[in-house]
Amino acid sequence: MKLELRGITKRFGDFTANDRIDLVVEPGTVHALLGENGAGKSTLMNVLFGLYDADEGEVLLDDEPVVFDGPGDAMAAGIGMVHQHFMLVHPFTVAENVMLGHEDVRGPAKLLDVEAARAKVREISERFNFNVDPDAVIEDLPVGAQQRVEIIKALSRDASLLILDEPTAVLTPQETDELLGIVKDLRDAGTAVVLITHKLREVQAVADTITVIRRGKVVGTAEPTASQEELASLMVGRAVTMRVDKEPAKPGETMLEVDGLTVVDAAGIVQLDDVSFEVKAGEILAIAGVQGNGQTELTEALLGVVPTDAGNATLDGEVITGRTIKEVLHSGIGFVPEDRTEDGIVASMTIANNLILDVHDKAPYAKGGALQPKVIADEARKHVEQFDVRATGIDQTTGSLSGGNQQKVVLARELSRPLKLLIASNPTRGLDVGSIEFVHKRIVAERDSGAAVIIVSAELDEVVALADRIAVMYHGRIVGIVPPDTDRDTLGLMMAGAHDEEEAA
Amino acid sequence: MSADSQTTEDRPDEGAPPEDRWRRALREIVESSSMVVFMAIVASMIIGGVLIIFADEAVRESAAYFFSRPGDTFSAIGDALGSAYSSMFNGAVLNLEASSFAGVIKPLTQTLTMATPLIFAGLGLGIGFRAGLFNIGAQGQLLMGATFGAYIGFAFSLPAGLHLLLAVIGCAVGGALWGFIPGILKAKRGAHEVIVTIMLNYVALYLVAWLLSLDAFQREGSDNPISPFVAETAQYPKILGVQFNLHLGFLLALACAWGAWWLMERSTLGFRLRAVGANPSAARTAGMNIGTATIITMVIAGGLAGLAGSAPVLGTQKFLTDAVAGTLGFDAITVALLGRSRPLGIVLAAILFGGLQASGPSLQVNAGLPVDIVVVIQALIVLFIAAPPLVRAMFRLPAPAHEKEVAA
Amino acid sequence: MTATVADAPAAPVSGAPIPPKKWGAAIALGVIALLSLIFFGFGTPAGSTTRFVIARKTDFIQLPSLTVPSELAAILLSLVGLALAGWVAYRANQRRKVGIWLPIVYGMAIMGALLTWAGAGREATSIQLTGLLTSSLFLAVPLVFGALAGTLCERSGIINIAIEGQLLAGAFLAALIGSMAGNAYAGLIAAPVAGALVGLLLAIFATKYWVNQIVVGVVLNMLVVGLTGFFFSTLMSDDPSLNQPIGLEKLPIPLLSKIPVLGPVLFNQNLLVYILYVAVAVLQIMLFKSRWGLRVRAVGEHPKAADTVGIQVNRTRIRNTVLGGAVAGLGGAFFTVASGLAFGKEMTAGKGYIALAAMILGRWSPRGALAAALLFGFADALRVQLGAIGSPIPSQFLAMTPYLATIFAVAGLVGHARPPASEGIPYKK
Amino acid sequence: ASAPEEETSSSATADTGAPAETVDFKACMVSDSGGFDDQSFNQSGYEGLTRAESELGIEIASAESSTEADFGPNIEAQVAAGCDLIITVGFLLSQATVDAALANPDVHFAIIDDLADNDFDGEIDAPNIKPITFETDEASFLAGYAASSVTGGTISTFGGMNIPSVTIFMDGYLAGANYYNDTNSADVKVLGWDGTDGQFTGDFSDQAKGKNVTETFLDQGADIVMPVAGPVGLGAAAAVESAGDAWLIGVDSDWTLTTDYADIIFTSVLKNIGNSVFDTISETIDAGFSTEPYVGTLENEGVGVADFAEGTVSDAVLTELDTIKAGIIDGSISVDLS
Ligand SMILES: Nc1ncnc2c1ncn2[C@@H]1O[C@H](COP(=O)(O)OP(=O)(O)OP(=O)(O)O)[C@@H](O)[C@H]1O
Ligand SMILES: Nc1ncnc2c1ncn2[C@@H]1O[C@H](COP(=O)(O)OP(=O)(O)OP(=O)(O)O)[C@@H](O)[C@H]1O
Ligand SMILES: [Mg+2]
Ligand SMILES: [Mg+2]
Repeated sequence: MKLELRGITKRFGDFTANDRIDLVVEPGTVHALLGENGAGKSTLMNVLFGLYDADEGEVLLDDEPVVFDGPGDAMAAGIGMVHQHFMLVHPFTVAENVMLGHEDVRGPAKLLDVEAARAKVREISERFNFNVDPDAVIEDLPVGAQQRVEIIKALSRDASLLILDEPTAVLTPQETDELLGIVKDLRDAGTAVVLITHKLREVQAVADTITVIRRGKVVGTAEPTASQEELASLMVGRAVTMRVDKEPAKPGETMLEVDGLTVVDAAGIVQLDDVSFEVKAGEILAIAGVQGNGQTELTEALLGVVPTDAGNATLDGEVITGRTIKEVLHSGIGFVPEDRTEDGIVASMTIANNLILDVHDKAPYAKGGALQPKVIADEARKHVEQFDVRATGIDQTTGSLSGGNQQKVVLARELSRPLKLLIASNPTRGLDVGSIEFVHKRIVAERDSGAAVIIVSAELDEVVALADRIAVMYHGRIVGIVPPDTDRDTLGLMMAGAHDEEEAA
Repeated sequence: MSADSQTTEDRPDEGAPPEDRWRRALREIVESSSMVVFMAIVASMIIGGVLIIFADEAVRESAAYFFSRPGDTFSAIGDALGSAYSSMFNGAVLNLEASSFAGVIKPLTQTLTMATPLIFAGLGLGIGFRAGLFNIGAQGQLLMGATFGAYIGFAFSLPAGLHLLLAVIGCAVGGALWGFIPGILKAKRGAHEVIVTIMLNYVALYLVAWLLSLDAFQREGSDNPISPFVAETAQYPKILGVQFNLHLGFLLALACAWGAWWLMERSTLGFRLRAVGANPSAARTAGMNIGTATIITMVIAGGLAGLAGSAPVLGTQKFLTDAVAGTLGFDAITVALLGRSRPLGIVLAAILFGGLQASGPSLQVNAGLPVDIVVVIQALIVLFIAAPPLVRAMFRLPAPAHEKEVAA
Repeated sequence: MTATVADAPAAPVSGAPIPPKKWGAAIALGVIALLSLIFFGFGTPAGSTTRFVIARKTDFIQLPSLTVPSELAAILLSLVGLALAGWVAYRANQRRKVGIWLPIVYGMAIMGALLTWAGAGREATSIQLTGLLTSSLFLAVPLVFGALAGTLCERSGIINIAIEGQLLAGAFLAALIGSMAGNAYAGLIAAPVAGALVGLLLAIFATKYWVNQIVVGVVLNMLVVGLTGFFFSTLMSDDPSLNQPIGLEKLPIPLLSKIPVLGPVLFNQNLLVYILYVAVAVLQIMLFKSRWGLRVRAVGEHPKAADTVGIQVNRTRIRNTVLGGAVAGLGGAFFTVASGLAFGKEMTAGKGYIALAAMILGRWSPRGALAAALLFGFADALRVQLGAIGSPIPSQFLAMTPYLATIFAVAGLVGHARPPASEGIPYKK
Repeated sequence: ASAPEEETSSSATADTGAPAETVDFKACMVSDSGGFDDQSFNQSGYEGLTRAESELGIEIASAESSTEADFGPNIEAQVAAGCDLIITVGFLLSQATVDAALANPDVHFAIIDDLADNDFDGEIDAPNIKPITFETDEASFLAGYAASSVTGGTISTFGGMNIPSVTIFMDGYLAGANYYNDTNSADVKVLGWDGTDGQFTGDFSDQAKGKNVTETFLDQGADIVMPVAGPVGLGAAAAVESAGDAWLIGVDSDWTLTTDYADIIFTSVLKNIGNSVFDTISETIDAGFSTEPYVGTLENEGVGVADFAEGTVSDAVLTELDTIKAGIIDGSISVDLS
């Protein structure tokens, strides 16, 4: 199916998110849409999908103008979409989510044919090596698995135009490769694909055409042969370094010492099994592993979000396990959570307020139980500028920022107080290349100022680029700690559970 | 969706000549929320008018011979509506028929008096809503507050000032205690606050009924379930002289409104409560204790509802019965939501409700309307005020640039 | 018990995703059983007896009544309660849950102890078991319909505080139409129409004008109270033939109604009660097993997700709210035609709010709503039974029974209940 | 319908046929929160008021109170509207009535079911209030006695709330049954009231609960029930009717006339509020206002029992009842619970 967008304009209040955008997607091609955070990519796709009404402009399918009253119309016309913010019903199972909207039913009461839905999920899941249990409930799944469910949902409908809005943000490298393979297969079968991603490697791998959007306008197109540096500078409007420049670490005293930490969950499953390691001041320990192998529990146990069943952790000689979250934070830990909308920001509060969420009762933001609005505003302006948060002002609600800018708010908050230890889960998820460059610089600077840093990342590139040492987790245990120059195959093997080089680095 | 398209229609095109100043001023007036409130009252007057006409006997009688003398019907309709609306105004705002100045402004003071308990309770509920708690229990909290305050007021004899202070504190403590129960049950046991607070309303009612069956709570020489009078030393002084019912409680309510504003907007505690209300898991990750916030919120909300109980027992009625709460606790829910859980909004909404309530006697006695019609008209006014988009659509007013949603 | 508490891990932050061993239920059950032992067991005068009457005098099979030695029975029943609390503690230590049978058996034991104590030494009166159960069901009927209505609306994301108004409107129209037609069944058909109209208003204001749903609900309640009150004191009092006490007759189901105890309770009822059984069963299945139910729940949880798969969010919400209103309206018929009563002002007496609580207690499911309503009905029936035979508890405290029982149920047994995630939030594009 | 003559006076004319010439007098009434449809004292009082309107040709106005906060404002509004006599209903309005009376010495007040003596010094607290009260237990004593004479052994009663204006009915009823047991060495049981506490539905509106309570009494073997709970009593009536072999005792007014349940009404305990209101108004017009308290008793027929259902009470008992009534009137029989 051929898609054409003509002069699409979409405004939110006074803000123009899409400004007269023209776009043509030919059948049997992959069209990559690039742009920095908040450029208007998702908005454009939501207009196309019938979720938003365009203020101006028209959509043509196979050269016929169409008007979608809602996504139902778009789907009926053969458009499928993987949404950046998961459109999954949390208390439902995977199968229920996948069948929602086009359920197989039996009998006059239209009772659900759950077996058929399960079979469909299993079939797609097996075809693409997704390893998704059709009966798992969404809210129990890690975000990576949720992402796979979203993709299964879109694929289960045989669309002739498929929109993928950052489908790989939380996938493992292997899964990403599988998905890109699928995209190619679909393209070869004649499907038109729109791919939005911040990972230029993926663009180079599959895109046939590339359109770059900046601040709501189309600023140019690029050939798939263009280098990552070229694409990046087109997107961001300046030159971007794609590598992390950092001095070798100068590790100091041991800052964090974890000894035999064990976490058993309510169902009696051991999530963290006798984990011991240490991080020195001035070094970055990256934790690698396939998602769901205890990384989340490790960071949450250190913060005190989940109770520990055995073992302890000391920060700079002080025991931090068994303390309240507040005490842990105030002992000098910065925490960037894995799920930013759930745990990182309060969407309905302003940027300024989100920037003081965990320090709101500390000087200089508060004095004797009273907030200091002027200080808060001044600091907020400073942070917004420093971290390049794209917003109309510090009083904008955080929920109306684009996802990347929300992440910058979280980082700005956590990195702007003196830290002994920074724990960051997927700190650059969903960020554009320019922002990633910036965040990586900040993390390295944090290390160089003498803090210990723990990075949990699903992104092997990021792990290798940032880490001074890499700890690999598998089934709740640390299977090995290796130097950053360990080759990827070895890392891959360790992540798959092969024991190796115990305590090497 | 209709609001969407109106927004765009209304937007001055880029490059179009700047809007002329008068038109802009006019547009701002038309878009303003006070215009919407005004039109909402007009709309409910119109619909309520239909009912008034239906309820009016003279109209029905004259309608029976409408075709032989239609003029009668129209004049009867005019009379009915005229007397209803003027009664309403005379009862709630200014009594233009009164001979003295005091008589003229009396309705206004009555409106403020009636608004007093609603301000207190509405503030408490508003704080709860913003902290993510749906407290239906203002009724019970109010009753317990009234009970504690009244008991201190009639059972002790203390110097003026101190006695009032203690009685007022007693009201707050009684309500706070009744708020603490659902707070702690939610924090420790996950018990849904809506259920617990609804149930505690009934428990409070029967508890007070039982207390009032005891000699300690009854007037000497009587078996009626009425408490003795609260001592003069514990009564709110009248602030505009004895001919008006308006008492110090009103000023205290305004002070609480300012306090609630400060708490929620300017204090670290309020910040925590708001964060917990808006996203508990993010708040927890930022080191806030959800359980503690829940308990604190319910205690504050209960305390304010308890203070609402001081308005009748220390201000207007001056003794305790088990019906002292009337429907205040439920009205306060609407007041809080209508005021968008913000103190200023709550004060204004409470005054609107106070006015509606104050107009009731006049509507019944002077306009001869049955009390049920009064209730219906009041409900319509609230409904229209709560629905600005509907009112705009009815009167073809443009939507403002930023449509604010009505949400807690 | 204290020793086991001590080795429990540090108290988790409230709402922690991974809670440790839970002792709350065991402690609560233990304390209650202990109180029961002290008050009912040792508080019963020695040598007295309690008479339990199992069959009503109208029942087909007349089971003999049962007379037990009060003190012994109350002590034994309390000990059963204590033993069950111990079992819960044992299971909690293993982080295991107990089956649903436990609270039921426990409740029966403690209730038995209470009844034995209350009925001790009263020759003129007896504990009427069948009567108690019949009353429970009777008092639960409007609550079940109200809670079903609430469930239907809230599952689609609309908070229905207007249940009270829907019940009242249903009661009113049932009486009016039933009286005009001279046929109670006509009233039964009219009732849902009234409720649906109230539901429609709620739906329109909530979805089209984005008015806060709780405000609309409360205001609709006021509106219905005002309107029905107005027509009651004008229309109906001018012409009493418009408000007659006419009733649905009982339709005993052959054979089933002859089963001892349960037969007369469950199967000698009027049509409305049979509709209730069907409604609970059908809605339970439809809500959780059908396409319609899946879509409704999706709309209530995550309307945008539902929208992205082509489900019409606001249309679904309006439809469900109207349907919910109709169900509550039908329940309103209970107050008039189904009980053989004429309409009276505000005769629903706050049942709509209790139904709301039953909906939450029942965790937004039809089956749960039924159970919660029956619990409430039973507690209410219990207080009536105790009031009738006379008891040393002041009547005001007896009157608290249903409400306290509900608080114990949510705090002790049910714990955290999660509403549909998007309820109360208007869906705007 | 034809148009009335142009000159008809604007005030509503009586349609009872009574040739009431218009009197320049305005009588007003404020209800308590039960409202004028309460099937109880507000309603009876209001009937007296409307009867005065049609028979005496006076002007009337009324105001229902939704909550206690309305009491004062309602009275004040009636004062402002120029009412000559304001009648308030129920002890809850006592203080508001006294306050208004003191503030408006030239307006006349009457209060039903209260002595207007809030300081309990035995004096009316304002010089312009007439208290109207009823010795209802005298009448319910007779009802209790008569019920005991026809029952199979158990009679019952319940109230809306445990408050004196309700329990006075139950006291007399219980005392009457006790008196029957004493004089006839019988053993009639009274369920629902023991002189201090008993069965209460908790409100005055939930008819279904009234039905349920009554069914519970019937299960316990009671065959007569006296509900003292306003409209809730209609629920009791429905239960009695469907049981078929039981009787109901109405309260306040004659329930064979005011309800649809004439067939099952054993008798009614009458409390003639309507008459007392009418009499107070007409006396005030004819002879001027007096603060002389009105106390309705068996003697002045302010209270009484309606006719018993045919074929229930034996002639012998009817004779005994006459004797008892005389005894109560002359003080030789006490209706107090001993
Ligand atoms: N519903 C909305 N209301 C107001 N502003 C919005 C809304 N949706 C998006 N925006 C704003 O529009 C701009 C474009 O957002 P959009 O989500 O399209 O960006 P994006 O290109 O997808 O960015 P990212 O790479 O972060 O996903 C952002 O500045 C965002 O804040
Ligand atoms: N109605 C709304 N009001 C306010 N904010 C909204 C609204 N709808 C969406 N948003 C916010 O606007 C942003 C844009 O939404 P969208 O789904 O397009 O994400 P995005 O901008 O693509 O995110 P990312 O930056 O991660 O790519 C999101 O952060 C979303 O939370
Ligand atoms: Mg996006
Ligand atoms: Mg006196």
